[in-house]
Amino acid sequence: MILDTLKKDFLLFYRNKTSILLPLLFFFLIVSIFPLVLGPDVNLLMKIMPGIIWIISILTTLLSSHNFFYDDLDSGILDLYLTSKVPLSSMFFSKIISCWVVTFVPLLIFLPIISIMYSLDAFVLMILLITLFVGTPTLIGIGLFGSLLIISLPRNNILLPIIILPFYIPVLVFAADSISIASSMHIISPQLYILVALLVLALAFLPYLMSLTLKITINN
Amino acid sequence: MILDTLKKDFLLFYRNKTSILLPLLFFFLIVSIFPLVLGPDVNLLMKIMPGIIWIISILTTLLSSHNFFYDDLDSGILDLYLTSKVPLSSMFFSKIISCWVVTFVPLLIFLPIISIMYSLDAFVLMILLITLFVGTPTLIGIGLFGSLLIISLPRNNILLPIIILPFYIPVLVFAADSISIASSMHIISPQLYILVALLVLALAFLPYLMSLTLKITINN
Amino acid sequence: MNIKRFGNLKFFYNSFITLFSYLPILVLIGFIAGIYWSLFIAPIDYLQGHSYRIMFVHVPAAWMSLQTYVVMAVSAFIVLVWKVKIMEIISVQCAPLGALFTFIALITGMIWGKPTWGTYWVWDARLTSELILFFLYIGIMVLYASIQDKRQAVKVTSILSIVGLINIPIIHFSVEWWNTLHQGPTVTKFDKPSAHITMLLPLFYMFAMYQVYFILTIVKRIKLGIIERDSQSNWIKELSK
Amino acid sequence: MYLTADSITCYRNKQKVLDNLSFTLNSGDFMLVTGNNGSGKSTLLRCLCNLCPIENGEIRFDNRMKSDEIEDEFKNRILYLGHKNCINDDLTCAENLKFLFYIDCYDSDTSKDKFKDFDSKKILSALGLSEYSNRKVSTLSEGTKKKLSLLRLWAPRNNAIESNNKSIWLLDEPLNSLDTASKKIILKRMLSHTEYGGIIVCASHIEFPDEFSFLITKNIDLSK
Amino acid sequence: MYLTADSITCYRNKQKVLDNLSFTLNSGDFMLVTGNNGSGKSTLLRCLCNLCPIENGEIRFDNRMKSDEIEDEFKNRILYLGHKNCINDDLTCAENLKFLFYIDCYDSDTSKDKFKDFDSKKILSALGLSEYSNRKVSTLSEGTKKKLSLLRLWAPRNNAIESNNKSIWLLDEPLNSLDTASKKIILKRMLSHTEYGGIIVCASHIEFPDEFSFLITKNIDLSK
Ligand code: HEM
Ligand SMILES: Nc1ncnc2c1ncn2[C@@H]1O[C@H](COP(=O)(O)OP(=O)(O)OP(=O)(O)O)[C@@H](O)[C@H]1O
Ligand SMILES: Nc1ncnc2c1ncn2[C@@H]1O[C@H](COP(=O)(O)OP(=O)(O)OP(=O)(O)O)[C@@H](O)[C@H]1O
Ligand SMILES: [Mg+2]
Ligand SMILES: [Mg+2]
Repeated sequence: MILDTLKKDFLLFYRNKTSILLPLLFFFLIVSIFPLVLGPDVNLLMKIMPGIIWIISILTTLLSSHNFFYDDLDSGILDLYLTSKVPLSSMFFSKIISCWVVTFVPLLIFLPIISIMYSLDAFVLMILLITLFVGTPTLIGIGLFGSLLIISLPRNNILLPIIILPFYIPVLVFAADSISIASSMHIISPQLYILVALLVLALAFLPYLMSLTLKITINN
Repeated sequence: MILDTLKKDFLLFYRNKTSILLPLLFFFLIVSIFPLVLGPDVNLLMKIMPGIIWIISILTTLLSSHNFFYDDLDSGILDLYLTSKVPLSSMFFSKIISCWVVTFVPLLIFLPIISIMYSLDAFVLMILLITLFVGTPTLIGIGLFGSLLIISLPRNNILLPIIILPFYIPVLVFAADSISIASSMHIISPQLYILVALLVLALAFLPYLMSLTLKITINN
Repeated sequence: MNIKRFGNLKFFYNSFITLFSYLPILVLIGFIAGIYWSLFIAPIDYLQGHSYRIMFVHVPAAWMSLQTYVVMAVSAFIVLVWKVKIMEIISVQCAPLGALFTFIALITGMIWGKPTWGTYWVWDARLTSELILFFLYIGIMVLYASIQDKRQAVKVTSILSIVGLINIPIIHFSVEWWNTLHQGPTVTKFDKPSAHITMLLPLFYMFAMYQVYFILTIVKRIKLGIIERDSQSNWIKELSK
Repeated sequence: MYLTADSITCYRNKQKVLDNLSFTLNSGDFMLVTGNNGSGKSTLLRCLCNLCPIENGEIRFDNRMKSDEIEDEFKNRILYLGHKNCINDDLTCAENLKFLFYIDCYDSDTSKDKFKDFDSKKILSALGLSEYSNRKVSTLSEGTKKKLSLLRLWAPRNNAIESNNKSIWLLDEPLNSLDTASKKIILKRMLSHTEYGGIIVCASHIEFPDEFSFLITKNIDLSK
Repeated sequence: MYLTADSITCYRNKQKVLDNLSFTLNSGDFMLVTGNNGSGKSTLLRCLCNLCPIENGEIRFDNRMKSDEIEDEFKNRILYLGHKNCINDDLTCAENLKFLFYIDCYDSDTSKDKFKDFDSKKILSALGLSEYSNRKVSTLSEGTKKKLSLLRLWAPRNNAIESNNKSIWLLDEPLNSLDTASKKIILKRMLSHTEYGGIIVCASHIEFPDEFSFLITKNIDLSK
């Protein structure tokens, strides 16, 4: 089941080959905007860079998840899911995965290259990568969950962020913590494990919650 | 003409009263995320706050403009505009205005309150407000222009930012400059006038370019 | 107007293409000569030693990166206003070339930056804005690539590139506006160039070579463009048989 | 007043859809466009209101060739109702109607007065939608939405009956998902429009009830 | 096998739409649901495949009341085609078909094999869409899209003809914007479905051609 849905989603994303590089470009652009605004002071940039990268990840998540289900709703595919026997939870699980892969995997691969421009310390970079790798799926999960919650409301681009940003805080805090600890005393902090725990929780329960939400919101 | 379209757009935005406060909330949330990520160091925050606020404004613009015309396209209203005698330029002009008012005016009003939390210097705050007031309409204009450029393409949330972010740079650069100059030597810098010039240019030509784009993209 | 369009295409094809067909070899030779000149003949810089020699690659590339954009925007304007077919092809083909030049400028600049500034990259205005220019080119290319109907794609990208013209002066004057790490106008101050003539000559020679390369590739692309666009018009058919 | 299509040819993604098609419509004419799915009915309508570029051939209006000068006049004359029914799901019926009428009746000089004098209640009641006046469109049934969009035929300046603007109607399957009663009303409306000298080009898969079949004065079949 | 609706009542935003409605459908029955716009046809269909909650009354299936235990069996039995035609504009016809069939034929255990054995070419040709196989849906005509969505009636496990799953069809205005030829094909398909003992509940505003009118065994009119 999961694999099949994945296949279809990827098909959609990669219909035009360029779209694989888009998240990267986007990331690059935003990253290069910060120095323009905050001034070229390298130490400052180096200091706040990991944080910035995390903020950008959140932004990316918001952008790619906030109208994720609208097409499926308008074309009646959500109804289709409800009337068919496909296990909704695993369907949503695969949606989370596909959305994550498409949005973040290219980024995680190329991040080391970008970080050269900010002369990041290798260890910090590693920790940053780990936190991103563990944290971003949670972000995507929450994002999609939120976009499903508000799907029956009048379209409003700002509503979703407001609903889900509070849920991003924990992930952010722990990620930021483990990074700052890493950069200060070069150790892998317990916060990292909490991030992993959050991830497990998200992937375990969010799909089920989403299937519930779907049943509730569509039945009217 | 302009006024009437404005009326309809506002009607749409304010159909659910809450939406007036949403951009504000959104702004508050993001602003309060930064300290979490960058650490509570007040001086640092004070230093980068104006820049951050500008970044957030860009973020907000992206969110609120990136699927601005999709509904009109799907419901055939864009066709309607093309076949009717309404002057397209002024129509788009009013769209830019309405989108800006809804997104940024509440923010500009409440910004002073927020800035207390970051103990911003009064003069800097004033300059910041001015730059925002002059700069954000340009951002919105470019955003809507971009979202019209890609309207005939398969929906893709990251494409728009990639195309239009480079055009945000001038605005950003000059805004950031005039702020930093203001904070360093407490004078109103010439960059501010350049911002004004950009605004005039945008409001003068973008609506026309948009009408051109519409004709090109829909005629197929 | 249909007739006129393919008419001037045909004229263009017959005259220019044949004229340009033998140039590539010359250009190659020219570049080699230029490299030799700048590496071995040109005098050593008393400040930067040999590392400055990368200037002969960097500066022209940087100039071209800006010039190409201007060319693209202008031809785009002509496309929208006078609907000249040839210009469509030019405005489309400028983007990848410009991206290439920008890329060269970036890379060589970074290499040059290591000895002079001690780091590959600093976030000063010019460097950043050049980076942005790179993204600008990419964005235009992406947009063109992702629109299926190419006739429409040309027009749309034209509009975009015209709007983008606003960035060019910013990149150019960034060094004057913000006194940055990056070199100010050393060459382009024609009243009293602050670089020695023996360095300027090879520089301008390389610049000329870049120009020739630019024109040449454009023309080649136009040739291909004409063939694939008007492939159904009968004079091409005659040509092909 | 008459509309001429002179051997128009139209391509859609590289396929020839309309192959030099010619016809002339005089005032009072009702042309029914038939043909199986994908034969080019909607394309024809879109060409006529130049939403779709024609490769060659031309569309004349009182024998003046379409050109930028008289484009505005074209827009004055032509009312296009496509497959999509230009209504916004988040607005109420009355609001949608107000917006639609505003756009249709817009005229650089006289817009105001022309636009003021209509009461949405009366118009809505024309298709029995008055009860829905303040309902959000998203909560309407399929056919009700269609009806709402069809109310544009009642806009003050959209018909030969009250004014001589928009006297050329291009209707793309107007009867879809309407119940029998509403179908009748729409057909009546068309009838009186043509009686007042309007022109109608209508694409439809639904054959008209016999009492209205006399409406059809011309019929072109696009099926290949 | 039979389906019973026992005095079901359904509210939609506080209005009573279905007022205790009762009927029984045995295998082979074809129930035509008529009624003017907004009378509750679509609502009825959505209630039957519980996309829409019923206030009181109950829907029984072989006299077993609907409950969570046998919900999966319900889903096994019922095929719902609503107003919206579940296709994605950015995919090609073949891809959409593959997806639709995958969903329809999904079965926790036997999905794979069941799903493997169909060739999209053959299915597409059933409604003459084979030429469109690799066209993006966004470039199709209105009716062609509708046809594509109707191809679900040909899915291997969606009909009484090849299997006894999905033997209850709920069709909401299936004939809309189809040309005459396609209408016939669809009606034929329905006919054979009922002949093999399937049940069809069909809401429609288009009266069937006479040679098919015998199809209709039951008819309920919801108009008030
Ligand atoms: C990645 C790093 C660099 C980038 C992106 C870059 C970009 C540029 C650009 C865009 C120009 C053209 C300016 C114009 O014509 O308006 C330029 C010119 C120039 N660059 Fe760089 N540059 C970089 C590094 C360097 C370095 C390290 C040096 C030497 C210290 C250098 C020396 C020059 C000189 C001498 C010019 C000619 C100035 C003039 O007369 O216009 N650049 N560079
Ligand atoms: N999503 C919805 N939310 C609230 N009310 C709705 C919704 N959809 C329909 N209704 C209301 O339910 C009633 C019946 O709607 P329904 O769609 O069943 O009518 P219908 O018979 O299908 O009409 P049509 O022939 O136009 O399809 C209508 O009064 C409508 O206003
Ligand atoms: N947006 C589009 N882009 C490209 N091709 C299109 C587009 N819309 C339609 N076509 C093609 O043009 C042809 C005619 O389409 P058109 O919509 O005019 O048919 P139609 O007669 O309206 O069919 P229907 O009765 O289903 O509405 C079809 O082959 C279709 O594939
Ligand atoms: Mg059609
Ligand atoms: Mg219905």
